[in-house]
Amino acid sequence: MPNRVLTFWRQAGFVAEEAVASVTRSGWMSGIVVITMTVSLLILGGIWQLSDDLYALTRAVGAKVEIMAFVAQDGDTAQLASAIDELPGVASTQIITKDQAWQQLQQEMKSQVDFSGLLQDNPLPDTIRVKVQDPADVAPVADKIQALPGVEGINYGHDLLAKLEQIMAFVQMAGLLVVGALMVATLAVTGNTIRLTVQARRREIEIMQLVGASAGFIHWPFLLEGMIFGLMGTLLASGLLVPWRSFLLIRLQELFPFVPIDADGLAMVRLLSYLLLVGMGVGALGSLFSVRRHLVAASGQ
Amino acid sequence: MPNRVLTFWRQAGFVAEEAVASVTRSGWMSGIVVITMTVSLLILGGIWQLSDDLYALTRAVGAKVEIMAFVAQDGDTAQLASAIDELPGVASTQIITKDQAWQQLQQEMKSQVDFSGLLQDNPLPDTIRVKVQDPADVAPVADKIQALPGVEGINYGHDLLAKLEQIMAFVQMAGLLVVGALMVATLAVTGNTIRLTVQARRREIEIMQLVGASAGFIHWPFLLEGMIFGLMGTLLASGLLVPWRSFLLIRLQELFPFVPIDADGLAMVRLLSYLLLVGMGVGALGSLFSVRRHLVAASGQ
Amino acid sequence: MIRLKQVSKIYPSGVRALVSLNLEIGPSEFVFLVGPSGAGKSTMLKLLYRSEIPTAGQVLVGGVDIGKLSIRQLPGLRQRIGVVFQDYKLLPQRTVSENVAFALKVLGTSRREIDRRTHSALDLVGLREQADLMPGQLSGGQQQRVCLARAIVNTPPVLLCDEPTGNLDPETSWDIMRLLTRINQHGTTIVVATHNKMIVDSMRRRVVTIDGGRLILDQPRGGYPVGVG
Amino acid sequence: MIRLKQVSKIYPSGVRALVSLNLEIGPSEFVFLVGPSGAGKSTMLKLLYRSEIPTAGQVLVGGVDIGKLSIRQLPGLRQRIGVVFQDYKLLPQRTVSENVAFALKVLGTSRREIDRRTHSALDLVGLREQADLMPGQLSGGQQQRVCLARAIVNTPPVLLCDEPTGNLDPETSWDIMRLLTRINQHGTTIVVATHNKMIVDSMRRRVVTIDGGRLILDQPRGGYPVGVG
Ligand SMILES: Nc1ncnc2c1ncn2[C@@H]1O[C@H](COP(=O)(O)OP(=O)(O)OP(=O)(O)O)[C@@H](O)[C@H]1O
Ligand SMILES: Nc1ncnc2c1ncn2[C@@H]1O[C@H](COP(=O)(O)OP(=O)(O)OP(=O)(O)O)[C@@H](O)[C@H]1O
Ligand SMILES: [Mg+2]
Ligand SMILES: [Mg+2]
Repeated sequence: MPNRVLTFWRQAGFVAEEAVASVTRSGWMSGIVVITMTVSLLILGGIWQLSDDLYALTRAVGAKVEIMAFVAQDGDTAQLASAIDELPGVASTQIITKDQAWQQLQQEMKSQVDFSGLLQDNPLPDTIRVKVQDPADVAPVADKIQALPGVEGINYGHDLLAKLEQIMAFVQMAGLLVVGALMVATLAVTGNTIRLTVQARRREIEIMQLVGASAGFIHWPFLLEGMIFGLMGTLLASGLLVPWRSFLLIRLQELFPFVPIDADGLAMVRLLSYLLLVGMGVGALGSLFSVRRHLVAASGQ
Repeated sequence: MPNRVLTFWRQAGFVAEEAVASVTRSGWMSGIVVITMTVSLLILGGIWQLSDDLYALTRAVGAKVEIMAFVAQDGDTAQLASAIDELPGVASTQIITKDQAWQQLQQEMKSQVDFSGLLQDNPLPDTIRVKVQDPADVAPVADKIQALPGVEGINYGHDLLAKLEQIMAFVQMAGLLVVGALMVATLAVTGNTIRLTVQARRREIEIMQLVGASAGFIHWPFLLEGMIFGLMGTLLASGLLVPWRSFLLIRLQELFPFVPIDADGLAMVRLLSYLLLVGMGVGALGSLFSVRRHLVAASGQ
Repeated sequence: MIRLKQVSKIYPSGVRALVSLNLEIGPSEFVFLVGPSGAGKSTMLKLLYRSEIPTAGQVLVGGVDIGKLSIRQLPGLRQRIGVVFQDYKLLPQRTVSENVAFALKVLGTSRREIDRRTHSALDLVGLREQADLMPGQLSGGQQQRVCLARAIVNTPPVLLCDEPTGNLDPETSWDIMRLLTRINQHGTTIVVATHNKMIVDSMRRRVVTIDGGRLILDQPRGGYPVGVG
Repeated sequence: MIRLKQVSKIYPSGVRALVSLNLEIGPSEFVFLVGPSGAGKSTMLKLLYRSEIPTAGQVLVGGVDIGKLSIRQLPGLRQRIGVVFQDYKLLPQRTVSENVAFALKVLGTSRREIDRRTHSALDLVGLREQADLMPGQLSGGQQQRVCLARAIVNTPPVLLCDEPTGNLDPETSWDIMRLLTRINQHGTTIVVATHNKMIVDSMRRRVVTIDGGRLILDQPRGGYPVGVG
């Protein structure tokens, strides 16, 4: 029946119109909801990002861990190096000859050791410095290198790595926990704020019911309004989050110049879409619940 | 005039009564304000604590930095140690004889250095390990030790220390910034929420004015109510913050067993009093501003 | 059209607002509902548009037991009943014409039709010039008339009025009554709760008197009862 | 007691609610204010308790130009004027007796005195039994009477009533009028805006008629004017 379809579209148009009108009409009230939403999303997004960055940082530190392979007196250093290079997971190798190593040791220990009293015979072996692609691969790669013929011994930051893994697990866990808690907090605070604005308009809901508006018809403008709040809150929060992140990245890079921190644009986009989802979801749900409350209250049940 | 005094006290009693009645009467609305306040204070307190802890942690790591003083061949190690001990800022000294040092070095470098090819003559000097009381003192103390006769050279984590100082400055700055921003956010969110509840009671304000209540008389119940909200929010937030902190401390201690982290009860009390101040202040101000708005609006000006 | 069978309403506070009330109102009837303050007049009207549900008995409107309607069916009932409230119940943040148009928009009426009907309803109650004002900018009597315009804009088969002339001067009151008579002649069932002795006495319509929640008088062409209450 | 000198009130919307109005009401007078809907009656009362300020002219109550009062002085004025509102303005979350007691608490009256006076005010308006109910649990007429009780509990020298009988049945309306007469006999100046022709006609008091914001009739012992508006 084309008439029914027409009626539906007219109602839909009315709903959209109502939602927009309501946002503008209750000016300062809408302002308060949007500010609350912005603040909540800002905190949520900020912490989310920070925990992401901390995780990336610890990972980057982990990637700095190298394996030192000591070549036996009779081993062929160059051949061994290319063999290691072909192991899966190895990023690069670098040969340090025993002479280089001896000189470096003398340099480093100048004030501690009186080298003049020492035999000039170099006691050090050739060393191959190995970098791996993923810090998680260090231990298995080290085992494989150890097993190669011609390798006398290996050394790598075993303790540091274990510690880093612990810290990474902690950062991830704490980050998840805090972000989760903040998500709940955002839901609570903005949902409640929307509740109050709907409460302030319970008379409107009552009258809608009295002139025979259906429940769905009453819900929709509020739902849409909540989503508009969410959208505006996210936009404002993004406008503050993006520059704050650049600032933070620059500072972190200054502090840890040896660790490469990349401004991952995609991660930012992902974060912002999550925030949008949270914001609009919270707005819609907050409205929905409080409208429902009043609907039941005003139906004479 | 005793009559005036009596009237004043009766009015004060009425105000207090009103405030309490209003909190209980508008049940779920009060609930929403208290929840919002709790959440905001929780986030504020949590971040505050975290930045405090991070600062303490970096400081504790800094305190681990030691100065190694190498004694000249002809120096009197014991005498030098007691001289260093008396320097201001020095926490403790420990003598490591050249024999101990040599044995330790052989142990540590077993896989890297072929000691059999080395002369058995010990090339190392006696060493005095110095701990300072305050990590900030490391550099000046090191300079003083260097100047002592009989000290051949010194060594301390110079680079690490500089880096740590940078990190500490960053943590402090970022902490202050984030806590400051959160303070503003807390003010905005809870102040706004209170605004909405006052808005919902503008009819009450209007009627108070119509029956001839003075501005002060109208303000006070709302102010008190705001402060009650602040108090309740702080109590609830504290109830969650204290256990969360213990949990965090335990985890951190597990991660950094070598760093002593003390559960500073006093710092906790101080933090909670700050929160109480913020909570009650925000509550009172939030009420004040929104009541004032309505007062002016309803005075026929 | 309207039928109450042994209807009682006891509010949660314990007040017995209606007691075993029986009443039948045929289609196109015009009925005055009178009685002292607190007699139960507003309560009876509230039962008819299901703003309250009866504690006992049945309320039938157009053959439907409205105590049994689900929330989903409620809008259908409300669209068929226009109500003028004692306390106006206008939306304070919308203009007069928006308030009136509201009931039509809810039904998905076309914009042209909405405009046309809203205009003629405002014309009828004499508020054509106030169309773009806010309710807060109107006098009490004007607000009452806006409420009436909203109730009839939808041409519902039943019209309930709670003290439609309570805040109106005699002239305007008569205008409204003439208007209601006209609407009634087009087939709308009308129930008017009122205290306006002058009007009830002169109109000579059916008068139902309740007191203490009980029906105590039902005159087919009556006047305002004397000495009741 | 009350004096309006060349008072005009133009609302921001541009409506000229009052135009160069002059009026003097002596102490202990009883005045009916009549006129068609939208004539400016409520506006005039609002000027007297300074809910609105005049656009031009002076409003004097007890010799004070109340247009010049600061916000600090406003409570003093309001305490000397009792007002009954057309739309009740009761606090929905307080019981009837709390609503009435409110005006006394604000003044720091002792609890015993509050209780005594609240009781007798509720007795006067016939709502002794409803003392502990909420306004939402009352009928329209009962709420109107609560509002009256609140206005007089404080025995103010001036009492302004906007349609005090608009929602009341004739019996109760007469009770209220008798009550107002009694209060007036104790020296209170009373101004009643009303549409109740029956009451105005029988009381034979001073009747001030306004229309379109202008004073058009001031009869010392008048009746409800015919053909005005
Ligand atoms: N929501 C409610 N809760 C409890 N009691 C109520 C409620 N509404 C009305 N009452 C009581 O029910 C009785 C009848 O009220 P109702 O409003 O039906 O009277 P009415 O005839 O309309 O009176 P009026 O002419 O004064 O408007 C009154 O005693 C009133 O106090
Ligand atoms: N706040 C306001 N803003 C704008 N216009 C207003 C306002 N209040 C009243 N008016 C207008 O002023 C005029 C006089 O209104 P007022 O309320 O004084 O009338 P009234 O004599 O009390 O009428 P009624 O008998 O219907 O209560 C009306 O035209 C009304 O629309
Ligand atoms: Mg009624
Ligand atoms: Mg009026």
